[in-house]
Amino acid sequence: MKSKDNKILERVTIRFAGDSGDGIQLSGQQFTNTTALAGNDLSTLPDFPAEIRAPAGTLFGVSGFQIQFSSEDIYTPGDQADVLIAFNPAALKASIGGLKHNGILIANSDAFKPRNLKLAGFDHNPLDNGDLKAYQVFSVPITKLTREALQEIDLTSKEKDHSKNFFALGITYWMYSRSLQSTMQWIDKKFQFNEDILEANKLALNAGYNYALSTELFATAYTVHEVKRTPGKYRNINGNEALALGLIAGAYKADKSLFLGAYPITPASDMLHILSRYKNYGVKTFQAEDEIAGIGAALGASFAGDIGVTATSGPGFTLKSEFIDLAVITELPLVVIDIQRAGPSTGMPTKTEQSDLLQALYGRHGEAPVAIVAPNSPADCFNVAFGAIQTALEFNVPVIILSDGNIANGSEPWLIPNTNQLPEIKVEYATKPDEYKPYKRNKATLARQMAIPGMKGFEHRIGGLEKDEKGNVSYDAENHDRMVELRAEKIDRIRPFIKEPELTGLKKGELIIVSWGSTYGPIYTAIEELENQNIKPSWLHLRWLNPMPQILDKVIKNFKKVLVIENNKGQLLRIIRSEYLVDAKGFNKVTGLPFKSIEIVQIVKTLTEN
Amino acid sequence: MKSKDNKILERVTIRFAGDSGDGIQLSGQQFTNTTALAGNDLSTLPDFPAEIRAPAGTLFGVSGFQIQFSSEDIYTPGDQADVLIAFNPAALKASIGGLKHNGILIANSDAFKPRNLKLAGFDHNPLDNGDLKAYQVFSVPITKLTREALQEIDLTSKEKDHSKNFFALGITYWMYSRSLQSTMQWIDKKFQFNEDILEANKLALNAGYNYALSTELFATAYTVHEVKRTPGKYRNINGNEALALGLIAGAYKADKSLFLGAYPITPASDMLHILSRYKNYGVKTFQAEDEIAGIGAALGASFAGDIGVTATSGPGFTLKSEFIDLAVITELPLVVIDIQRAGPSTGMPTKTEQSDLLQALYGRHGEAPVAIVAPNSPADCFNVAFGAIQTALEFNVPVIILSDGNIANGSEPWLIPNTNQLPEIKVEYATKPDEYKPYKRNKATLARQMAIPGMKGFEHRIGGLEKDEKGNVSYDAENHDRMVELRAEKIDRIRPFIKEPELTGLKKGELIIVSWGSTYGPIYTAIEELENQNIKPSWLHLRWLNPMPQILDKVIKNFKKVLVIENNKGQLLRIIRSEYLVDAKGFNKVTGLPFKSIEIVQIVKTLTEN
Amino acid sequence: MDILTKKDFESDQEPRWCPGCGDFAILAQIKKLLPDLDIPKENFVFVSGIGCSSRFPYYLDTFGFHSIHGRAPAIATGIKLANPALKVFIVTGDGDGLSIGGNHLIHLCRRNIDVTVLLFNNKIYGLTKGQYSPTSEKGKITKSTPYGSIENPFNPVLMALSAGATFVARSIDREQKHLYEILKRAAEHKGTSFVEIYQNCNIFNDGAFESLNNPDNILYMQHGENYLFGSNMSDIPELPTPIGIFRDTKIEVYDELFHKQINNSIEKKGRGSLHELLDSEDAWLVK
Amino acid sequence: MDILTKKDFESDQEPRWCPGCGDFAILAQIKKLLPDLDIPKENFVFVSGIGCSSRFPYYLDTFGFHSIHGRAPAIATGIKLANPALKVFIVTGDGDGLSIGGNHLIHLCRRNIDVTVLLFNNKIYGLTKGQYSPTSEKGKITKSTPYGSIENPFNPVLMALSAGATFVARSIDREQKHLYEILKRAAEHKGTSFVEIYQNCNIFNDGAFESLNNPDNILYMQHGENYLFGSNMSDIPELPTPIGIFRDTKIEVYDELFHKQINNSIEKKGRGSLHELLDSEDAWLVK
Ligand SMILES: Cc1ncc(C[n+]2csc(CCOP(=O)(O)OP(=O)(O)O)c2C)c(N)n1
Ligand SMILES: Cc1ncc(C[n+]2csc(CCOP(=O)(O)OP(=O)(O)O)c2C)c(N)n1
Ligand code: SF4
Ligand code: SF4
Ligand SMILES: [Mg+2]
Ligand SMILES: [Mg+2]
Repeated sequence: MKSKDNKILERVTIRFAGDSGDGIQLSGQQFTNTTALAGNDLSTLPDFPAEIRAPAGTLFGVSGFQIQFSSEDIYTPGDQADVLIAFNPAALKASIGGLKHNGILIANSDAFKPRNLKLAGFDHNPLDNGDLKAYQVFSVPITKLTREALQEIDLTSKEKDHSKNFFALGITYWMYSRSLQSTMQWIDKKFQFNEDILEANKLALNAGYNYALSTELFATAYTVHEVKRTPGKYRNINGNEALALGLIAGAYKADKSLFLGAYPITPASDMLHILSRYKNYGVKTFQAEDEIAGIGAALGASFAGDIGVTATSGPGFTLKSEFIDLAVITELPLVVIDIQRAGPSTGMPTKTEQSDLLQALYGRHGEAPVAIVAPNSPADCFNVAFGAIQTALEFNVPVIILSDGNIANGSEPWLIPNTNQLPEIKVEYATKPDEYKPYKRNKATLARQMAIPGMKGFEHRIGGLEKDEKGNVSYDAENHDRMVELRAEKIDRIRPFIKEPELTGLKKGELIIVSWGSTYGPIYTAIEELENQNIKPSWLHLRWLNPMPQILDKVIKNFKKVLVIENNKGQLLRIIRSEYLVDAKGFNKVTGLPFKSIEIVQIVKTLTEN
Repeated sequence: MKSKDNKILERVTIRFAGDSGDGIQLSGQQFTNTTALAGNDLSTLPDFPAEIRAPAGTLFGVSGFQIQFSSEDIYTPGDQADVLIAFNPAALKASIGGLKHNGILIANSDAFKPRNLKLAGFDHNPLDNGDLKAYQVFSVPITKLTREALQEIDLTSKEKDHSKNFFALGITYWMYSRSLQSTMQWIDKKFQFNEDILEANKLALNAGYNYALSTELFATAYTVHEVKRTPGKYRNINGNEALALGLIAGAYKADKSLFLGAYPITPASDMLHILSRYKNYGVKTFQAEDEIAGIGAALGASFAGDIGVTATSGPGFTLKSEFIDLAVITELPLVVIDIQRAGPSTGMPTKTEQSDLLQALYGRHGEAPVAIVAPNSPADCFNVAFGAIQTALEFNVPVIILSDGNIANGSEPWLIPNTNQLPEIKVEYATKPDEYKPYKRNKATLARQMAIPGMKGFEHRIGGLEKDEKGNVSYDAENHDRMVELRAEKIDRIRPFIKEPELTGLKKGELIIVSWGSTYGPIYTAIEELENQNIKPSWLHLRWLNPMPQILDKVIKNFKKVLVIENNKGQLLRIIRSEYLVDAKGFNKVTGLPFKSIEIVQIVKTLTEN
Repeated sequence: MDILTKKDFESDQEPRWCPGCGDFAILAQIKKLLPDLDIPKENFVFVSGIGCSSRFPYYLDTFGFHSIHGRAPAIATGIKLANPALKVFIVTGDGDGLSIGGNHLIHLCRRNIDVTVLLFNNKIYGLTKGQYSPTSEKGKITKSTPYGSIENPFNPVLMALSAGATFVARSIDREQKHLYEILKRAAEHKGTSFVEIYQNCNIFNDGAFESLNNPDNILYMQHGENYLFGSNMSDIPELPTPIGIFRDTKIEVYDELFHKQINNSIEKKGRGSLHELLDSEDAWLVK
Repeated sequence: MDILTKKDFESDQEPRWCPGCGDFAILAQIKKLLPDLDIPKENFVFVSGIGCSSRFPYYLDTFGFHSIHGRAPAIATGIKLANPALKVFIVTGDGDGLSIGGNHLIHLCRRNIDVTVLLFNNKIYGLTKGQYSPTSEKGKITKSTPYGSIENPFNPVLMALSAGATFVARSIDREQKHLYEILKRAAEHKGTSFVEIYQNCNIFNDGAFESLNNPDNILYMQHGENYLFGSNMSDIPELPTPIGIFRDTKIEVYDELFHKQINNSIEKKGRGSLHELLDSEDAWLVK
């Protein structure tokens, strides 16, 4: 490397943006892996276009990938980008609003042709006139340079153009003083059966790197130092992967087979894809004819001794309600995963939202309480899934996991847990056939006595009609009232078994923020920023939404103001107001996008100023 | 009639109870009609057994019918019966708890045979020993007497036994100084094609009457005078009938065809049965393959210019959620009727409950507000259904009607409205093809501009993906947030158009009761009783649950205590607490049975005493 | 294994069907059949939906799941995939299995999951007190069709055949011997076995199968033969109604293939350990 | 009536399918067909579910309803019963129509409601990026079946025939003339007409119908003839795939019977008035 300036930075956000066909997600993934290996903390957010393949060059077709990396702990993929790599005019148009003032724009100038400009709605070339004065613009003829670098390779021009994302990646690797090694290895493996493409991609990566190095395009390269971390082995993981691993680990520790019954739906389909690859872990996956059959099969599997799981998103979650009701009354263990997306109805399937909370709580006929838990980041999904399995099996209840599109596709480094430190999950079965009563309960947990088909002498019937303790159908008035109460109390009994959330800040004061799920990152970051400005709101981020943690009850009345921050129109807000009778206010946004931490900084400042 | 004592009573409650095969519902219906013609106010509650035909003589098979009638206005079928007619031991066992101290028990002594006694769980004959001391017991060999009365008729004994309900009815007609005429006419018509049975039933009715008259079994006959009423034409009507008529009348006034898409389910099936008979009113009924197809067809019909309605109960309501979501985002008029029953899951299908309120409010993914309205009595269903059609069509929203088993099957006299006084319902269509934008809104109601297939020049597409004003698919962040807000505001805009509920009692005070739906009758009665005791809580009974009435906001904070009475575990309660931040308490019961007014009297007294 | 008798399969619940209902006759044959199948009692599971017929599991002392309307095939699939050693029966009605549950049923047949389906066809909705069903004849007057139904009925046997069930048969509630034989063959079949049982609902559709009291109106198919029918088989009113076995073939069974994939994978890669599960090629060490 | 051209049916939305997708070819034929049907433009309604194929209505300037997954037949039924003058098309996929929506589809066919169903069969879930569908071949490796699918596919034509559709046909996206002819016959049919269209998904299942590039592998059935097939028709891999019309019969149409009952009732009883509606024989007068 030429000895140019090399500046140390604490944190950087880069955004790759281009057509769905431009290999954006792949570039992002490679940059992420390399960054992880370099020891930075990081957080990513892929941003898929609405449609599978919108017409090339249109705004609908823009695919994005944003990563923030840092030598400090970070919790979001960044509010605004320091660097934007735009592969075409539409990508520029869609993403420029997210680039910092004076940020670096690297544009593939070859793609700024009249047709593309028109498709993106430009009436002139923004690279050519003063439109982009606010940024440091680097027009790079990436297509041309890539083709030149691949002159010797026996591929068509069109095929060669597929390597241009590696050229761009090479530039970024130089900028941030990255090693090419990990991506080179990945290319070696991925394309082992196609030598030409393998070579092409490697050449392009090198060419991009050398181009940046030799042209002195950029005055400086940057270094982001390693973050200080708990020692251990780390891997980068996204939310759906972490959920899958948590489920498998939970089933493993319970000595149960994991059974997934599911029907594909964005952004939950990956749960099915991932789990179907773990057959040698005894994981069973069943792609059902619809969401109803998916959860039905999962419930049947639970009845027969597996731990049944189903995974879906909004519309599919709605369809599963009748079966969740059945799981409530039959008191069978079941895990229902809802990866929330923007609704109502089909809504905006690739966009994130937190608007299924009230549905999870109340979306069933009759009084049908269930346990509900929500992860706060991609890596957190592991623990949440593990805990859901544990709770479902120890209490014989359905547990709903509320993740969302933001968490599902976002990724971050994860400290791989020590497998010995994961708790064993104790599943109790009835032991005395003569005394067996299906609805006799454990005194502590109120879990009913389980016996599964194949257990001699324990033959019994369960079902959706109200039952008495012996498991017989009962229309008795008092019995029904009692069973309704027992089912509710069982959820309350979970409370002592779960970890209370930690309160950030003081137990008393002007303002407390209450939140849940994927807003964790932006709020965490905002609170750091506010602290710099000497504003110190307290903050409670909930993991379990049902039962609610005890601490809320204790602290919430100690604050003058309660602010509930959610990507919906005030759902947890309603619960908080109703439970604690505090005049909580909501900070809400349903734009299909996560909060920016700056938005939270601002609202808190407004609220604390007067 | 012999000139015996004839005592005047203000109100009487009679309960008929027997095997499903004993013709209990028929006797009850006849007693009701005769009572209505006699000019009493009345309220009835049929109480069906759990199963279609449980084994004869068992407790599961007991069918009941209770009627209260009075010379004053009444609002419930009575807490406790003055008279119980028990056709067999199981009926006695199941119903005796509901007979007043010193009440009259008329038992068919012929049915108190060892086998029946055992089936009912008696180890001795309760008519023979002192068990029933607390009551005035009349053992009547009804079977034997009926057979004797029918000696001349050419029927088998088994067939003759089918007439014994008419014998019993005859006894009650004598007791309450009733005319036999209306039932005689009914028999003439009903059995016109079966002379023997016709004769048998008439003979039995007469025989019962004469038996009571001549045996001097009862010391007194009673008279309940006519109630003073608004002049007009009255008919007796149950909740499902009144809903059906309200829907037809609404469609009529909107100049629309009524389209019902439904799938049978207890206790909503009658909606389909009733409406399918009104074909000459242009009513369309479609029995779908399931609840989803039922609502889907209704929504399709609304899109094409009919007014679509679907009717169901708990499990079916849950299944319709995804389509209600679609109706919310496409902003089409639709009426969804949920006749609530005891849940969760299949629960106790023939029993009543009010536990689907939160599901109606929140049981959908995404932010998907709908209008919700609940009738408070059988006759009230007419206005509620009419109003639901009106609201659905004037705002282009789905409206949910929450009735319940209690209202659906209960009946009361109804003042037939003057058809001219029913309002016209104005349905607006777009008029200018060139300017047509499907999501352009009416300034007052925010209703979107409608155009239906067949309207030339208005071709357009709607669907479940988020749309912009022009009706094109939009993933725009701000557009989504705005559309979510508009859909919510549209529901708020309904508020000025609906009648505010009337406050009973003072605007300020110690205690206010808040309630909705079928608890109206028992609470009304309790308040009357409390007034006698000089206790005067205020009371607000809600008709619209979404939007909530303005008056609540104004008065609810003026009371020290707020009591929310519901047949669930506190659903409206949560809303009240969350909306108004008052420490409301719930009085709740989920036993499958309506409240008794005495229960309400007691809780109010407890709350007001200290 | 214990020697089982009919009595072993009697539950302590008295059947709650109307006196005279055809369901009793079917229950009697099943109670007779189960001990003859050489299967441990605890390995039987009866799954049902909702309807008069779906109350069936309560009256047998086996494991049972009385589920929700139309969804028994989904539950049964999960049960069978969780534990392939179980002998799983689905009991369903013409409404439960062909109206709301039609899709689950045809997908079950298509997959050839090893369960036995008993469809009690009384051509009516019994439990909800008498609406027409997808097997009711056109013109039928019921509570929901006061002017007569205008729908063409499904032929359940044809649907099961088209969907791919590998054993398909039909019998009649009161033909006790025939019913027993068919049920036995169905229960012993590997793969989805489907039996349509004509069942009299003497309350809401009495006499629906009266014409079959006349043996001339029945065509008894010989067991073991595979009859070939056109797509209109048995819908032709002039011809006798075929009773017996329509198909009896053996192809790969879903649940076996399902577990074979798992076992193959374990054989090839070794049973996964928790440690391997969590580790990753791309992991890095922080010291 | 105005004379319509292809252009009249072009909406202002650019189709958002992958370049090369078979859906374009089908859209082209439909745009060509509509003006040829002699139906006023405002009387066309296209209803769809969810899937790549189900985006179809957005690209036609007719009334359209892009609904929810699998439920288009229910909506279409309501539309047709509300206004029988409308010409209703359902556009669905192999997942939308045969997986989640299978039940609605067979009940539509059974009732013989007068709508035209176009099932775009690409043997894959396109929109959710490549899982196997109920028409995917056994052994298929997809995102959700990394070890190969273990399910037997449905034959959509056979299902439609068994369910009772009165017009059943099959064509191929790129066989433009054949497709046009079939679509025309289907659209002109009274009653449920069902057309399976083999459609190439060049992204997730490219070449699924490649073998049909060789004309030897296709059996063109002559229009108008009614071929009789056994229940395994076209599933026999050695035989050529039949293309064309499998059934074309006329029986009473549901929506006509539906309105006939209403009209008969009005004729017989007179159109009901509001006054009669609310009144009752059992009413009494209070003065
Ligand atoms: C989701 C749902 N929809 C509707 C019902 C009401 N329901 C119960 S059984 C039944 C039909 C029963 O018919 P069938 O399956 O033929 O059984 P049968 O009673 O005739 O044996 C219906 C519609 C229900 N319980 N759940
Ligand atoms: C209730 C529901 N479940 C699942 C989905 C996700 N989903 C959308 S389209 C689709 C399948 C599409 O396959 P197909 O019908 O064959 O259409 P194609 O995309 O292949 O044209 C699925 C599973 C959804 N939108 N809604
Ligand atoms: S209603 Fe019919 S099917 Fe149901 S139990 Fe009675 S006779 Fe049997
Ligand atoms: S994914 Fe397949 S079916 Fe969907 S648009 Fe692309 S090519 Fe067509
Ligand atoms: Mg039936
Ligand atoms: Mg497809």
